[in-house]
Amino acid sequence: MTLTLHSAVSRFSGRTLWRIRAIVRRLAGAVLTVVVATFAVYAALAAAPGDPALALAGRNPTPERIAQLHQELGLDRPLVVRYFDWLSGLPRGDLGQSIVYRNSSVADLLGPRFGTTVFLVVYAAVLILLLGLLLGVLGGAFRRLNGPMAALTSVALAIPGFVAAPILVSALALGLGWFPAVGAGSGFTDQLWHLTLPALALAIGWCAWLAQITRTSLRAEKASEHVGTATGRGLPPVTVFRRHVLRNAAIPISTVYGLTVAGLLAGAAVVEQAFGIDGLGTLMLRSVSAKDYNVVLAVASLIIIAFVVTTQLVDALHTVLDPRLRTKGGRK
Amino acid sequence: MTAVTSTPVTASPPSRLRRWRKADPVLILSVLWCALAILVAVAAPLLAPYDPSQTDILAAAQGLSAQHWFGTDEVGRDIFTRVLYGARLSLLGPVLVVVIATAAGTALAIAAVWFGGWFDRLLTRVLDIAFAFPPLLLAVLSVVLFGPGLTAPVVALAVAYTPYIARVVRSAALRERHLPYIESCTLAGLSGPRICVRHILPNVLPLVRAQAVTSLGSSLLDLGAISFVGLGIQPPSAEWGLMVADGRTALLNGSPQESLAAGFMIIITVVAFNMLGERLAERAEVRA
Amino acid sequence: MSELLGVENLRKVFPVRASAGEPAGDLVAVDDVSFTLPPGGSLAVVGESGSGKTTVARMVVGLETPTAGRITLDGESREAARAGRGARKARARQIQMVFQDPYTSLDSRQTIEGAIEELLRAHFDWDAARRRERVAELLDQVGLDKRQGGARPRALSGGQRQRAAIARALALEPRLLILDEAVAALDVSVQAQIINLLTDLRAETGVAYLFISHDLGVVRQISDDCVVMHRGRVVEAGRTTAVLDDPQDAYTRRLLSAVPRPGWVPRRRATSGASV
Amino acid sequence: MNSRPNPPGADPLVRVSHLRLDIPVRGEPRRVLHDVSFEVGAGVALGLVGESGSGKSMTTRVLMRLLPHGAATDGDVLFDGTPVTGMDRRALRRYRSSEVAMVYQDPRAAINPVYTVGAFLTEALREQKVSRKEAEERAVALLREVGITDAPRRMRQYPHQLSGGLLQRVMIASAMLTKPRLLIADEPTTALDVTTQEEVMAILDEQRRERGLALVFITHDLDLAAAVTDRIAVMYAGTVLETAASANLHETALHPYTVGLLASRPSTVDVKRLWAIPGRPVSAFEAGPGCVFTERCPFAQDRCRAERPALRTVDDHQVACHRAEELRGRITYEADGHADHQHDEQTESV
Repeated sequence: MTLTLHSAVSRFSGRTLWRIRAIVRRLAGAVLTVVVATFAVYAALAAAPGDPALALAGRNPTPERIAQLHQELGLDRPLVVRYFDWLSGLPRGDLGQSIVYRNSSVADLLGPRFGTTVFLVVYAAVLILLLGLLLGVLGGAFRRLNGPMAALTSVALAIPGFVAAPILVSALALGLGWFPAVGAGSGFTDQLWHLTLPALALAIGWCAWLAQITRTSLRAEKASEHVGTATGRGLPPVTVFRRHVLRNAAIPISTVYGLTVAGLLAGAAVVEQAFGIDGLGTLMLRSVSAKDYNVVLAVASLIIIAFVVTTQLVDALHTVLDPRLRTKGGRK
Repeated sequence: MTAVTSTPVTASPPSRLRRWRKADPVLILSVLWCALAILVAVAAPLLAPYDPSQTDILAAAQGLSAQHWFGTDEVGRDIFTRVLYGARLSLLGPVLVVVIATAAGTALAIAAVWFGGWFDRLLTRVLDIAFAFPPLLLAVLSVVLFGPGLTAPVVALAVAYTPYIARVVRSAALRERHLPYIESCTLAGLSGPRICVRHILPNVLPLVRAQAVTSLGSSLLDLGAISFVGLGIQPPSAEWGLMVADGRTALLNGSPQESLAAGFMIIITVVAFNMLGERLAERAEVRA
Repeated sequence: MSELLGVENLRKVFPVRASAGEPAGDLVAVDDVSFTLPPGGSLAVVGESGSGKTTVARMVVGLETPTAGRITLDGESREAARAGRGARKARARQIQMVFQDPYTSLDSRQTIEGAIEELLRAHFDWDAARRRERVAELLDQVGLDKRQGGARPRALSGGQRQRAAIARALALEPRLLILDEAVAALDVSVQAQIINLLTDLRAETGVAYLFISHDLGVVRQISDDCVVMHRGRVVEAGRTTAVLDDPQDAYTRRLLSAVPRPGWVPRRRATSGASV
Repeated sequence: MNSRPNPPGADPLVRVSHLRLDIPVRGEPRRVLHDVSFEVGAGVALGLVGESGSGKSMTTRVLMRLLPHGAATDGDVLFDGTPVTGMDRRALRRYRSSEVAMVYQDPRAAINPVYTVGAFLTEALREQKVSRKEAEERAVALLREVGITDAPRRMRQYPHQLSGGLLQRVMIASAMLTKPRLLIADEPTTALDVTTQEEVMAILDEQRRERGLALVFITHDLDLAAAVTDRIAVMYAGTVLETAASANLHETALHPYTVGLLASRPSTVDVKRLWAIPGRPVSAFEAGPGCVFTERCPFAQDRCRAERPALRTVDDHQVACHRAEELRGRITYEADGHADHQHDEQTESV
């Protein structure tokens, strides 16, 4: 086994080997981040005041009953052991039991809400990409639109989802009646219709951020010397913009978009609450007040994993976009 | 300043005058609004026409009128009064968050840059992990540990913002660290702490300031969101994020004043902070 | 001949991290470099980029630790790296350095006077009047007036900033001043002023120069002896006049023939392209 | 010397006369060029020499019409008789793509880092509807001409994988690809080592001569300029102070600034105290109403301070100095750092 592996490895060129090593190192870093971060969540929840056994034991529990519950819940074992128990259940989709709903597993609670939240997040991500890029490119490409776009994004940047929600609801749902004010709907088109306002509310601030970064990086790139070279060679302005301005600005733009998407899942909780949508976010918030920490742990881990996976994808995209990252002599 | 005996050559009066005349209106408006917001927060009892917690069932859910400029809420409290009082908690939170995060982030970053080596690598690694926690998630954990109120969200956001500030300051400080003027301070036998405090810190300070002001805006948004979902300040306190949530039932019944009034206060204040931060950042960049 | 600075078999190896197609390895920046400098002397280390000349200077001053070899000052070994406070200050009074870029070698938030005074305050127990007097003396020595002394670097030109940097380096009366390409970033007319200033200062104060440069013309004006470096090694050493008038090494000849001068015509030497 | 291909009276390839340029700095126009005049005949090389802030680089930007938004020019910039400042978009693009080419100071900044060397070289040709295959063949051939032996491999590499010297050769090759009539080189070797500088200059010079291109060569090094150009224009504070044949500029320099510049350059052959022009180079916007050099000129008189001298012909030079004839051959800069007339016949009227 080792032997075949070794000969397989030796057949790669040095460069491929370096790349594989770099990928492995990066993946290891990502896994480490997930483990450390979820452990931090686990430890924080375990340190929460109040004993879940007390809550379950009903009135006037005997010490024996408490001890029995502790054992049942696994609370008599060390924190690290419990954590790794929980971690080893992850690949099997075993997220533990809900403490509040005693006969349903955490996975059962998450399942139906997962679809709704993902729908909302993807919807918002698409809106952010389209609107953010459009506004940013308009502002970055045309000097006259720079000022107005800067003003527009500055204001939009300050509109959080929970403030956008009442504005959108009172204007588009209650005022004009175009969209429903609450609920998530069922079936694709119905969901699309129901989730348009939530997605907009969720998207607006991030969209402004992307537009701002797009606009400023396009302008910075336009002022760079190599764009002057391209112009000086008599290339048509459209070619210069596409090949030299947009292409190079794609690197910072993709970074910001990646961070945006990575943060959407957490932001969705607030918007779900504002629109009364029963999703992962509202589930987590409800579970916090109900002290149902297994559910909180599961959603929190999901948020962390989504973040790490997204940032890893962005990093991978960067190596594609920036040759300095994948070839010899490149810096950083 | 170390240069006690020196006579600094600063901008002469005429050029300063010209700069003021040319100062952009957006900046002036932003500064004015921030000053006004602080004034309102401090002097709310003097300015407010009513008591913020005084209920009046007979005058509940009223629209805009001469008696109640922004109308009343479901239990008849004056919304205008509550908006004014709301400035107190709504601004206090962000200020606390930013002061803690800026101090911690800057200190960590400069220390990491100065000592370098494993300390710097460890810090970078920890920051990377910290970025994986969105503010709301930290707020959830913080509430679990400390219970709802002002403390939990402030602690959560201070923890959430420290890595951002540390990252920005670290890269700036790293740039300064390897410039000849810092090396020549080392060669002149000046001590490490002195170089950090007297040379590196002042040179990254414009950037820190810009970052801090911008963070005021975003922490106001985040704290508002945390209150809105019920993890922060609890009713019946007046706080803008909480007021947006309080107004939801009234909103669905067709009277959106409470949500909108508080919402617009948030938006305008954040715009003002952002504008101010942006201008400070531009200035910091010109200096660099 | 008495010796102020002695450098013996100096070597510096930088570890290189692995990158695409290249495993981790070592970069030998300086290899077996030796030279001596008498008190009040002026020695130039000449070379192109990548020759290791700046690394030599940084090792001598203590900003880098040699991988191997010995640096002595007045016959005493200079232990590199961070020593205690007293040792650090003692070292500071022996060797100072002037850097290439006048725009980054001064703290933009300090006036020139403030920058000099900071050093005096850290090293001497003088009262304010005495310090002021010394600052004025130093400014006068490098040709800066009172107004320029009170200004921040922003308000000064490149040449004036370099004068200020020299004044600051001389404040502690070091015995050796390392000039790392100290006139390379200046315009020709200003460069001439600084070269003359350096010549005068050496005559007045008896400070020794270790002059790092790529410019043979400047080297000729400012140094008594020179060491020519190429790819980390010394290829030729001797009296500056002798080396420049009658270069023995092929690389020195090549370097000398590439300097534009009246009647000079550029010529292609090799069909290079193999070097990355 | 007199290798001008243009018959007398015909238009030179480039004629710049009384060029003035203002560029907005924080919303206010700032003078960058006061009065720049020179001519470049077809196949002739002109060196524009000056210290920082002299406006030499900005002059090339005017020639390329690569100016920041809000820049205002006055005076004439003619290429082959056509005003460059008046070209419409289409004409300007044609002019840039096939009449003129530029080599920049810092090739690392001037070449887009995200494309390969091959893509950079063939881009302009591909835009002119040359097939990919042909464009690549021409690029490879040119890379060989500029001394890059393993051209096909280099074509596939990215700019950061090449050294500065190699990258500058790539830049020269790219300038030659579109077969321009005028080549502008803006301090092409300032960032390079001397030995690399010699190689690159030799290549640039050889390519230019073979193709009979006109050259505008920007540098701060008089000796370097003299080696590869026919004429030299010395610039200071946005003004051309003197133009002369490169071959004997050393002996015949008329303007006190030119003479001072020559005297302040340290030599590799002998040691003498350098004569240093006092003060610092000023920028165009700092200059007073008189001659831009008065502040630093040891020979300045009242007239020099009050009235700006125009460029006029003295011997075969053009010089902007009121006292050119009077001072001719008499300016020496002595070792003690003071400038004097050799035979001081008249007292200075200060």
